[in-house]
Amino acid sequence: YKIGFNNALSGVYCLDILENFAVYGAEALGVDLMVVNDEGTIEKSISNVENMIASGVDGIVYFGLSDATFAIVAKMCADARVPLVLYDHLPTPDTLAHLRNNPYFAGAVGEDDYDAGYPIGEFAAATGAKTAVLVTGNRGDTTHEARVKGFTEAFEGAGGKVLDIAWAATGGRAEALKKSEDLLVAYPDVDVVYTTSGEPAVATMEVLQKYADLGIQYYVTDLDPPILEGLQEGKISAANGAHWINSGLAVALLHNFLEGNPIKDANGQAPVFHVPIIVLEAGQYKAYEEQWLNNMPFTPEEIRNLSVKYNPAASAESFETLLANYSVEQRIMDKFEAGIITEEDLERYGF
Amino acid sequence: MTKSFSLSVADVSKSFGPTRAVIDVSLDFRAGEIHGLIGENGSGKSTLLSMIAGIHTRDKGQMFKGGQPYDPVSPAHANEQGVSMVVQELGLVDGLTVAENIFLGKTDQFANRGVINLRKMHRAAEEAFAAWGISQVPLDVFASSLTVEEKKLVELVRALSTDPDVLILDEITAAFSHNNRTALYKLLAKLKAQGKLILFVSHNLPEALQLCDRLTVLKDGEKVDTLDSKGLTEDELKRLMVGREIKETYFYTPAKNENAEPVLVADGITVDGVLHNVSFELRRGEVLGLGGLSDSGIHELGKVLFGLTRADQGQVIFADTGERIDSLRKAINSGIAYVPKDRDTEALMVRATIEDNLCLPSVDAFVGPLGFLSPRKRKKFAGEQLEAFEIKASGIRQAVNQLSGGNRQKVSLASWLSRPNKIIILDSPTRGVDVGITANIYKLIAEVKQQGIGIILISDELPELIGCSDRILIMKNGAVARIFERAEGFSENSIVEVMI
Amino acid sequence: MGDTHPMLQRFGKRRMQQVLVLAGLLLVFLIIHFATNFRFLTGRNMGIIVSHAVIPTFITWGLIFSFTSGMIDLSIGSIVVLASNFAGILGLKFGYVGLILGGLVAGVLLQALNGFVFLKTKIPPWVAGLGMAMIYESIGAVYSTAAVRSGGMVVSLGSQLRGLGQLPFNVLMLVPGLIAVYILFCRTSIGLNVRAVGSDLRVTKEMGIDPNRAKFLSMLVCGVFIGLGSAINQSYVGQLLPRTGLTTVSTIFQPLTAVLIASSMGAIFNVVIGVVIGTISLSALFNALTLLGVPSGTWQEVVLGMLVIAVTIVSMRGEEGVVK
Amino acid sequence: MGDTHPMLQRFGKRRMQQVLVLAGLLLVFLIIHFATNFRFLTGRNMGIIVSHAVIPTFITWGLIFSFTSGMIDLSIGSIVVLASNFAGILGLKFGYVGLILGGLVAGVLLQALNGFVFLKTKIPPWVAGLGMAMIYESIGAVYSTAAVRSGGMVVSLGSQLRGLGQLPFNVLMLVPGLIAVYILFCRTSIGLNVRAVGSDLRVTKEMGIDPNRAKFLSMLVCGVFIGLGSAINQSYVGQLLPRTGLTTVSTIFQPLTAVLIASSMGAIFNVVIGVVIGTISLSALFNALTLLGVPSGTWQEVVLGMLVIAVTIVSMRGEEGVVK
Ligand SMILES: Nc1ncnc2c1ncn2[C@@H]1O[C@H](COP(=O)(O)OP(=O)(O)OP(=O)(O)O)[C@@H](O)[C@H]1O
Ligand SMILES: Nc1ncnc2c1ncn2[C@@H]1O[C@H](COP(=O)(O)OP(=O)(O)OP(=O)(O)O)[C@@H](O)[C@H]1O
Ligand SMILES: [Mg+2]
Ligand SMILES: [Mg+2]
Repeated sequence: YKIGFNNALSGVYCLDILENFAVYGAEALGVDLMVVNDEGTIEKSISNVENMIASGVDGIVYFGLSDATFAIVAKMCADARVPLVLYDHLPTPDTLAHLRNNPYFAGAVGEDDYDAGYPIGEFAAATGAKTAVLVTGNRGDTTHEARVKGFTEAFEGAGGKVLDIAWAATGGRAEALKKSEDLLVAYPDVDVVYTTSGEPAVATMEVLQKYADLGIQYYVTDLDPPILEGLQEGKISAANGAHWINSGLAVALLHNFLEGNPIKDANGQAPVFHVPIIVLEAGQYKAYEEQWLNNMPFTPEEIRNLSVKYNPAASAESFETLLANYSVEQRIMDKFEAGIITEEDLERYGF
Repeated sequence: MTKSFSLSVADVSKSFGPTRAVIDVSLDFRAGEIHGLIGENGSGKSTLLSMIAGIHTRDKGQMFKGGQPYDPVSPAHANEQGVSMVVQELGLVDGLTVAENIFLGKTDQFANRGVINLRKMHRAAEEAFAAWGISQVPLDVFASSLTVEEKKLVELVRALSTDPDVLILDEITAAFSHNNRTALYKLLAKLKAQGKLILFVSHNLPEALQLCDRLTVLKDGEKVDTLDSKGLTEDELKRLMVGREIKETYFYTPAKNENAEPVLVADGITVDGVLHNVSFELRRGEVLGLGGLSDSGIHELGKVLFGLTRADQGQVIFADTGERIDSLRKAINSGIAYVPKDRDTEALMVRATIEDNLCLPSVDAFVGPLGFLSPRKRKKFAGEQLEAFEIKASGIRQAVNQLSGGNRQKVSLASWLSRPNKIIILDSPTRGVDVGITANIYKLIAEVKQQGIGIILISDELPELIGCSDRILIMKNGAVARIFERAEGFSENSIVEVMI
Repeated sequence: MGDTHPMLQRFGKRRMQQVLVLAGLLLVFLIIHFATNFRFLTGRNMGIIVSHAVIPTFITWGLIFSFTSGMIDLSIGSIVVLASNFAGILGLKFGYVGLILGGLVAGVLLQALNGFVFLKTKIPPWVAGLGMAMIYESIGAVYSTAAVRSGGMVVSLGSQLRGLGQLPFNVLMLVPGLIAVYILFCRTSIGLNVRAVGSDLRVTKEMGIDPNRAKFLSMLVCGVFIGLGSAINQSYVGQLLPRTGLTTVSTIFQPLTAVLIASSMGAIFNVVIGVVIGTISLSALFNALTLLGVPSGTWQEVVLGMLVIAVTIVSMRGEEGVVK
Repeated sequence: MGDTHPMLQRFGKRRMQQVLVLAGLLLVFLIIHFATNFRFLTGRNMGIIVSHAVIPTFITWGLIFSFTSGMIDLSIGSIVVLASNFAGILGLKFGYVGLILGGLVAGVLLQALNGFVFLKTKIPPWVAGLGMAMIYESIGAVYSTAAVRSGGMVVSLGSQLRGLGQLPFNVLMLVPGLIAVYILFCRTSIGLNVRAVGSDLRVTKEMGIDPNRAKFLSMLVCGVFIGLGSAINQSYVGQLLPRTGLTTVSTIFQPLTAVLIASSMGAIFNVVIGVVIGTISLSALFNALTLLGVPSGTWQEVVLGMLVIAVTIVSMRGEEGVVK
């Protein structure tokens, strides 16, 4: 099979990691993955889908920059009789209901960005923190708007106050460095800093280093290597986000459909799988680096197990079980039991 | 100082696409002479000189200097070999100071390890102005703030600063006022005495006859003849240039009604620092000449009358309607036409076609029944004008920047004179135009006048003013010095006296 | 001079060149067709290609006017975002009439504002365009923030009013568009003045054309086409999220390339038609590269970048390029 | 004409204007200081402001050269990305020498390539710049994708070689930078020729200057400063991720604004110093807006957009703007 896959904007680390895991999953399943770059624009994401269909893909795994694109893309797919799976960005309930009427809609795998921000807000408030400032991505970006909203509602719900938000726009890390530094001059007494996005997070971490005397707690959503290092060195109080795996699972979900085994949820509808947002503690740095970044969190075998082609019993349950056990500890233990990692490794990882 | 050298060109040719600008010209120049080049517009004078100055490369032929093959690949290369030129167009960089302009490309002499010593450079510039007897221009201002005349002076200093054996001046006097012309003549005489060769282009035949030792006449890119100027008459020259007899130069006919009612009234016009309380009337069917020295303000006055420059005080009234002309729109809607002096930067879209240039001021005439423009009408109109003004071009689709200076001027004139006007303001209309066309323009002025149109003729050439005008208004330092009536009889001497 | 003979000849030559260019294009298309296992020249794929070209075509038509008069406007991307959203808002209230009117009104008003700023302030348009883009993007962000605050998102058409952006209506819109642009650009004094101003500002002024008026008009006309393009765009994508950080500036790239293609063929096709050929070729190019499996985001962009440069080289040959 | 008296007068006037501008700036700063509870004019905050201005200053210095010669280059953002990464790679191998050399080599080479493309192809630089930006971004994306595929990320300095980008070294770099730019721009034939070419191409040519050589040199000099800026940048941020979709174009905005500020004060301060005043004012502006609680992402950008427009208006007053 040839499966089409869109990267919303190449060069954004998290999106590239998602692409990477999709490529890995596709290889495991023995399918070709055709990757396109939408360059961050909605128009391009739609026309890319049409072009992929024209190029004869057998199915599409799609990341929607806007909820409104889901219906259009689904219609295009239905017209061309090409099945569709959504990854990462999940449709709203209304849209989902609409999509489920479409026989070529094969399901979705993603996580809720609101749920990434909310627990951190709760956690920060629970430490007794009263004030927070946020450093985040672009204004209008649904991912970051949702994370900001999640944090703010949890934190302010618990009696805290969000003093200011720096929208770090696209200037990349240099701009984020400046903005977070200016922000700390403005609010030197703040208790908590939360960043929702990899690049600003690294920048803010560096700035906070300079202001270590202020004793500010630092939280991050989105993990990339420098953040992991920061976690390990105690520069970050806690981080979530870790490694998204939805892209590869979406490929597996689509593969089932293509193999004539459309997976249905308990109500017999196209399923929506939520990937848990794993939280990484400082000590787990090594494990994460070696077992997520240098090696993938799942073996090709485990991914193949999700598809009916290799595992006749593959079903919604296979996905649910896998997701239910998706945490750092569980993964490491599973890998240990599968003989992939040794006891020595376990010790190094601090288990 | 007198090096034994001479310059010669042999069988030199140059074409621009289909235009054969210079055809097999051979000439020998002598050290210590002023050699004039004359010929109609587009006869190839500038092209020939540009090849000598290293601006253009020739297609064929050879050049020699001091007996050696002379092959300049760039103006700088020509400079190194003792040849410099003041080109016909403006030749300064606006964004550099005067001193920087003079030494651009030659600053190494003031540099220490690549860093230029500004004080040294300024001193050298001052010395150059003084040494050549040229009136000094401020050195540390941007060239953009200079007048055309001042710019030409700086260009002259720049050309002289390399101490050339051969100095080429292409229509430099056209930009000069009376006083600077006199200074230039003196300077040239001095250079000549030093044994330098001066190549000089001018459309002013008396000037050329008086100044030059020998004259070469070019026609259609070919050399007609080289003659000693001693004993030569203007009429002979004209005949050589044009190939036919030009009998009359001015076609003056008296205004129909000496006391016709005014069409345009200038009332106390003041532009700070430029014009002071200028008042006069332009009457129907008359030619009012405006004359004066370089900073007298005549050219600025033209712009004010056309609404291009806003007066700080006073007003211009269009008498028919009593409307105040304070914008270009109003001027044009009232039927005022204006042919600017500086054709390349003010009068023409040099990159556009002749057709576009000709049609633009008359656009309204080409609107078809549905309000859309008719390409056919435009083409026809442009074709007619091309013929009427004898514009030398390959067709109406040729770009204006491919025309010679004089032919550009004709396009500029044609575009304005071809529309229905009530008042025409002509600023130096014959500047850089050959005698044949000059005569045509004078004739045209006389004809237009008969239709009752009021004409303002701004000119640096006294004979032209005297030959065409019913009245001559002489300005001095931005104010009206005196208005001469034709009735009292114009005399060059009395006018010059008022001017100075 | 100028007898009809050479003109006739020239006319014949031009016709032949037109045929040659089109034949060449067809040949390239055929080669791609074979190279892509006969997936390229199918009716359906052609439909996709043309329909991807519709919105850029409208925007490019608009840009011909502003470009020609020297008003390079890097803020059009942000204007499209605002105009599309406005079209969506009015569209949800008043149906298709609202959609189109919304796009038009916003397009014209914002371009008028730009025109005003560019002309009154005499700022080099490309600089002012960046400034305006920043302001418009921020307005979009304010709107989006407000929408998020109140629990929603920026306007989304859902499944309503989506016809205009789909086949066949979007492609049909090209016909009246083409006629309107042709007449405006080539056969009215607006177009003539715009072209004159673009050719030589100073002189045009002294010839009695009010250059500011001509430039302003060119911005308004540009606004009309950008507005129409935005309305179709909103219908096509359903929802357009405002972006900040000058990311909208890249929108100009494709129309710009199309203008360049058009003026590189200026001697052969009228620029108005050249634009259509340009936008369709570009859309075909992306389509073909995708069909051929060239990865987008990297190599496709390298191809496009080099195409821009190649096409500009050709278009600079002629004296009178649209882009300066 | 031209006796020395008025010249002296002018000189005195200029000095007074300089004092006035600086006094005005100080007054504004004082007001902000009071409005922000005395957080603005602290030693530490001043250090922050100046150190935020260092990298834009270097880039802007470079841009003065290319802008003046008419080579507006929208690809500098993508060049900074590549040059920073290259500096990082060499830096990890050869220490500070590698860092600086890496930035310099990449900056100069890429600007040379741009210069070559701009000049050989005669494409309007702002168009070609977009094309080159697209190509450079793609190269960055290829590199970054390769790095991610092999489980890593693009080069990161970690905690090494970070001194150059930090106080006081980054600010100290401004001093030799300022001197070098001043001499190059105002007192060498390179600068003189660049200014001449930018002002009047035809005449400069007739004066015997090879304009292409001058323009190419201006690109090389620009490359030197962009390269230095990139090296400092890499040291400052540690790691720079390549982006696609022409998102790097926005990098030019702040340096452009600084150039505008500089040329708006062209009659008062030498443009080289004006640039420093410009970048520091901008950095102070953002800092102050944040201290004052103006929301970023919306209103801060509106302020910047309007500032660009306001400053350009002023800078257009003078005869000789750098930006055309
Ligand atoms: N981890 C993620 N999960 C889902 N979507 C994401 C993620 N990161 C980025 N995106 C999406 O990618 C697009 C571009 O992201 P943006 O430009 O904000 O990058 P960024 O701020 O550097 O973020 P990040 O740190 O996540 O890379 C956004 O539309 C956003 O929705
Ligand atoms: N750059 C050019 N491109 C094309 N044709 C040119 C160019 N320069 C000059 N010509 C043509 O060459 C011929 C000679 O022009 P040239 O400028 O030498 O004439 P001229 O004698 O100096 O005229 P004038 O007295 O009007 O200055 C003219 O027909 C002109 O159209
Ligand atoms: Mg993100
Ligand atoms: Mg000449």
